[in-house]
Amino acid sequence: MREITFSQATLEAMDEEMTRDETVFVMGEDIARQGGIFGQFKGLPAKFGSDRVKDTPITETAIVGACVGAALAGMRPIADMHFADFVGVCMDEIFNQMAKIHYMFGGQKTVPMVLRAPDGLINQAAAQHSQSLESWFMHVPGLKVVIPSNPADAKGLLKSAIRDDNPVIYFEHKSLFSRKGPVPEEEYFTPIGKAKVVTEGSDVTLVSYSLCFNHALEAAQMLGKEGISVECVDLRTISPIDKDTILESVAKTSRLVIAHEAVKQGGVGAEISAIVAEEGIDYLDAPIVRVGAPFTPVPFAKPLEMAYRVTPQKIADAIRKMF
Amino acid sequence: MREITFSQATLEAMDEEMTRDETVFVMGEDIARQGGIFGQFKGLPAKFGSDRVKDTPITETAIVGACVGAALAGMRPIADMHFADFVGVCMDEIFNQMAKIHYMFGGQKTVPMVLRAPDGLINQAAAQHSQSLESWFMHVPGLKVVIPSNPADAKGLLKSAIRDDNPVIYFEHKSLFSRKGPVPEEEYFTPIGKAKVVTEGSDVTLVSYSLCFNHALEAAQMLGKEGISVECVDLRTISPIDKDTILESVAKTSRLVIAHEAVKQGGVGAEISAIVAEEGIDYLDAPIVRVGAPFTPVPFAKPLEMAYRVTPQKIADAIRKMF
Amino acid sequence: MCAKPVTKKTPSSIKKYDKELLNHFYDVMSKIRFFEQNIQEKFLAGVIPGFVHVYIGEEATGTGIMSNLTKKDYIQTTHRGHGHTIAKGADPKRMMAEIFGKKAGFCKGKGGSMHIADFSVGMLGANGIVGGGYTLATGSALANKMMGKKEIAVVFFGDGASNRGTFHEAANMAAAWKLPVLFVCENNQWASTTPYRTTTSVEDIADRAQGYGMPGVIVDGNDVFAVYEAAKGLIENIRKGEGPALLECKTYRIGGHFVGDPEMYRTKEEVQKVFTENDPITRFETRVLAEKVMSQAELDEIKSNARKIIEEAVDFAMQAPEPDPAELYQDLYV
Amino acid sequence: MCAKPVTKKTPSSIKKYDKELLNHFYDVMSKIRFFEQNIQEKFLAGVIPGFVHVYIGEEATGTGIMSNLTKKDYIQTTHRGHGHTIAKGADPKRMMAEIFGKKAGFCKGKGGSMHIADFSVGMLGANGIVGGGYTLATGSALANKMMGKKEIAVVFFGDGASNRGTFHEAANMAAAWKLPVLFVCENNQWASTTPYRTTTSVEDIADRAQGYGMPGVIVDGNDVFAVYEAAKGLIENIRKGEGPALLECKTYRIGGHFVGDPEMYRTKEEVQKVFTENDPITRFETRVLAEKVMSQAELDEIKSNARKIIEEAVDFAMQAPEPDPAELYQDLYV
Ligand SMILES: Cc1ncc(C[n+]2csc(CCOP(=O)(O)OP(=O)(O)O)c2C)c(N)n1
Ligand SMILES: Cc1ncc(C[n+]2csc(CCOP(=O)(O)OP(=O)(O)O)c2C)c(N)n1
Ligand SMILES: [Mg+2]
Ligand SMILES: [Mg+2]
Repeated sequence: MREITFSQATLEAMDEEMTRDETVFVMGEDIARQGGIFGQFKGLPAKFGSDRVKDTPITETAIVGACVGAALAGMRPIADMHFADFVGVCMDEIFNQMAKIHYMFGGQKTVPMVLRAPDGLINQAAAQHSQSLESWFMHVPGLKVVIPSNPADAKGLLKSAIRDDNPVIYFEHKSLFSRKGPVPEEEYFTPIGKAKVVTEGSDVTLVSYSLCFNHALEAAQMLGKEGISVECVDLRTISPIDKDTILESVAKTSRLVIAHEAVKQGGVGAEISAIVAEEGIDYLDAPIVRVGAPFTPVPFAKPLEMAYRVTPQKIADAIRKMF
Repeated sequence: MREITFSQATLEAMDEEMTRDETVFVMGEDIARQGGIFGQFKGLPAKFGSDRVKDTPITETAIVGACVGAALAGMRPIADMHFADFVGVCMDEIFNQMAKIHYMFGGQKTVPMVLRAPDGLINQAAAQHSQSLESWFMHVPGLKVVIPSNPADAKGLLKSAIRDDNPVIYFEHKSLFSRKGPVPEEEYFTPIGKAKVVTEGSDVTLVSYSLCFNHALEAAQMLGKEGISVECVDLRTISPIDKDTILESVAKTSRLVIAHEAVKQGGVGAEISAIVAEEGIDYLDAPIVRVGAPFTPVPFAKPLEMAYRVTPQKIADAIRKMF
Repeated sequence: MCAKPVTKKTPSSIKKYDKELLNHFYDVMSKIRFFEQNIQEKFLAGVIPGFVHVYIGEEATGTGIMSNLTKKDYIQTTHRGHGHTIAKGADPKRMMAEIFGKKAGFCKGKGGSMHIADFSVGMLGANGIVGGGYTLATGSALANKMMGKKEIAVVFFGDGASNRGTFHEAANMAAAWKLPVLFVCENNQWASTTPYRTTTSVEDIADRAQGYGMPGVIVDGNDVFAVYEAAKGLIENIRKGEGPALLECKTYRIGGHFVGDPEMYRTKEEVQKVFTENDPITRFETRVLAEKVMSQAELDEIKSNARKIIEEAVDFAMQAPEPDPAELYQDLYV
Repeated sequence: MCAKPVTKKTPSSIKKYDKELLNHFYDVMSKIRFFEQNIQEKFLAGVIPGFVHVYIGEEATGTGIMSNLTKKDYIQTTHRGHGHTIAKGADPKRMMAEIFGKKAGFCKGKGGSMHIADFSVGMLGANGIVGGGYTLATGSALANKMMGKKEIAVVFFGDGASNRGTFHEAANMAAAWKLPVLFVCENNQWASTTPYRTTTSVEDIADRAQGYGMPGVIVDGNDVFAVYEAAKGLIENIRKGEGPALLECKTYRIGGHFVGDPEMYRTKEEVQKVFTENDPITRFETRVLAEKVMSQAELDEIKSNARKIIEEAVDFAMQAPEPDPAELYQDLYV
């Protein structure tokens, strides 16, 4: 299969959906004139015009709020958050408006919009440009939250998100944009709400997502050589969470490790662990282990950031200790 | 011991600390002229003047941001959030500024401020005035998060929060303000970071906090009559979380239930469950059960809100099923 | 740019108004007043729960503005949104049912007073978040512009709400992109317990229009004719594609902030004075009679019809069934 | 209120300036320029990581304003904050060390370029959040007022940042409470890749001052004398307790948005023209020589001294040890 970058994969998704449906448009800061910091909007303005690929003022509140309003009036907007770290600016619009309108108004109108949010660590960008905040949004009823780990899912999930009539937050890791991977030429959709068992294994289930899932695969490879067979599950959707796939895998392996780049306390790993402790505890032969960032803001200096990062080694170490 | 309301208890804490330390002041919407919606600021303006009990514009962003700035300049501000539901408006100020400044600037300056946030269900206030959002903040390094369940802790925790040099979010349940309870006359502090075993029991550990902890006590009482001995742990602080008290209790009872008013998915219960699944799984004789709100916004109509609420009955039912 | 906001005067004569419009003004204002009075009564009797904010004394503003709109135009309203909703043409029965928490309500009882919406008449939602509507209205206007529609979006907000950052972000975006939005400030002098001048840095909120390069107009919000004319002029220009405008309606909140408010922050005399001298409904009656464009009999008939409709709405709401608990789980996702 | 913002002209003569101040202007501007040039070079050589935004071309603004402040006055700066930090008196060695991620940096290497702070000189922080500083500065000013101090707070922000809601909330609060804050807009024409007029609804951002009842002043931000005088007048009034003011400095961002920016959104000619005709340092040199208030020899000496200090700072930073990984866990709580 042809290989394209994560960034190109999202571009294809945008291009296909914007071609198909006139009501799809995208707005955000500095996305048009230069095609986005990660090249993820390159060429779209030329093809669809600056009306459908809009450079906005630096006003995240207005960007998200206006997308909600446009969705109410019949469009299917995509908002670009520039960096996921800025979601705090428009948090009210996200959880009190975008997420609640459909329910609060008794189902009168859905809010078919997508919020693209580039997150995670890149280039020592420090405390305010490196965060992984996805777990907050799994605590917000009314939202769907997806988070691909590779170009194929990036395209398939973005297409599904754009077609979904519910509001979807689409986290995309900044360090993934330039990575290549196989992406089918023909049209396809990655289903929202479905995790994927990427490599089968028998000794331990390793659930992860986003960039960190790639670390998980590396860890699994190392461990494979040491005789530990790791089943790698790519969560792909954080909410609604795919309990069944996780529970089935744990039923098979009897061990569970969850790894993510976000700080461990209060992270997505806690929810996954709690689901299994609630619905699958009898499957377990060992404690459930979570690997996440230490409980500090992201530091700037190299040695500190290296110590902070969740790496394939740290994941592998955590698993080795279980045996 | 004398009994006073939760609201009065917080008033005493404010009064004592404002008397003792000139740099303590409070600002928020509609707190001065009428003493706060829940009477929690009554009399303070008369005693300390409108300079130290400030009615602000309706600008949560500026309220929290200005408190951060005032803290940087040597004051010890208290911000009142009016309703915790509005934290989204100032979320950026909370997690990117207030929480990070001390760390990000290499320890140059702490941010000694308290954010008071009345939360929870009251009077069918519906989707945007009823939320319990505490779990988000346990995922933010640099914050402390406390959440009293009764007047004595309300006073003791608020005094501790005001004296703490770190930023503290103080959640206070709207339905607790008018509740009475014993409060010592002499000065005391409730330590931040310490959970409390309120009633000892041998069959199951029930961890809860805030209003819901009172439901937990009720549930325990019902169950006691049925021969199930419940150990009730009042968490009191959500971050830093008191692992030791929880683990010790579970070591004793071998069963764990967590109950909170917030929606279950991604709630504080997930973290507690995950801690025990990670560090105390061998103590367990049963799955860890979480009782939380269903995954929807808070509905308005009575029958819906009743169905939504976490009640003593629901907690008791969940526990009964374990035996 | 430096353009002092214009103060739009009341028309010197109201003879030019056709009967239908005069009737409509009185009908809508009367319905709002009765609606709100019934709400107050039922709330104080313990029949209505939640937080309820009434629009008594501000009827002329919503009525005057909405009389320039069709059902295809959009509005975003606030926690104090019953008046706007009635003026936009929503069925009082279903509104009342919503406020009572009944299944027949616009939101099936899920929303209540602070979250009424009726998409069928372009009322895209009340909002429990003060200042939550600006950006939504801006977005709806953007959608209309992109789709080549001529309809506009109107967002209502209070003096207190005028200080929220969302105002600034939405006003700037709307003006930079020339979107069809009318920003309507209902300056009722109070933001909950707070006199607006203690927390708002300008006397006239319309002064802020200049900072976005948009027209700012001030009008007596208790004079339905003045409001109607002021809005008409601005809306015509907005429909032509000239971009957003800001209209400040000076009015007064006769009721407490919420029903049940002890109102310890102001005197009864202050309120009574406005009610006696500046009630928008009384002013309308006095003027139409003085200029002989309506008769007392006509007024009485409209009023009693309005009363009847609202009383029927109350009966409907009282008798309507509550939602079934199982509905809790509906309407979350599609 | 309707007061067109005043445009403050450059002083007709600079003979009145004492030598010390002239030297100071040139010293600070030169240090900033050298500092930023070294940063660019080291970043492009791959020695400095992260996102770095330089202040080249805007030196006159920070220098002119900070020359009116003492170390006890507070400033809040932005992602483009090196210039302000140097002008406020912070040690270039420790700044450079921070940007290199070294333990000797002001933040022990935890912050980097976007998060420098030096509380010892009243520099209360750069900010990676555009528009994050307004409310913080307002709060610091509030604290000063409450404590009876005469010191003020100054917040710097860009043309792009001027549209953030935080501007509105802080400006209103500061004005309503008459707090000692100076809002300084550095209008450098660009917000990242976006020409400010495409997203900002007014030509002069100072126009927005009227909406808060505060004075608005426009000045040529590339003329250190004009900036100094404009700020001086406003700051004197602020210190007297007259409340906040807004100063818009018209300048130009000569460098890319960040170091390494491909700058595909503007022409090289546009930038070169400003650099040739309107470089604030060249303008200073030309004028002081023309008015004979400084000699070429004096200029050369100051410049070479500045260069030396910055080169020493680079050496210091290059050689300084990195933080120990264990420090990751320090400075979180006390
Ligand atoms: C973001 C937010 N902050 C605070 C509140 C609480 N609150 C509800 S109404 C109100 C006063 C609003 O005043 P104004 O905007 O003048 O509208 P009015 O009530 O006078 O119609 C306040 C503070 C809220 N609902 N949302
Ligand atoms: C809240 C927020 N939104 C967006 C960004 C990304 N960003 C960083 S700098 C910048 C442009 C700022 O422009 P301006 O305010 O004019 O300052 P300048 O860079 O020109 O000095 C943007 C969009 C950010 N850091 N924070
Ligand atoms: Mg008001
Ligand atoms: Mg700029």
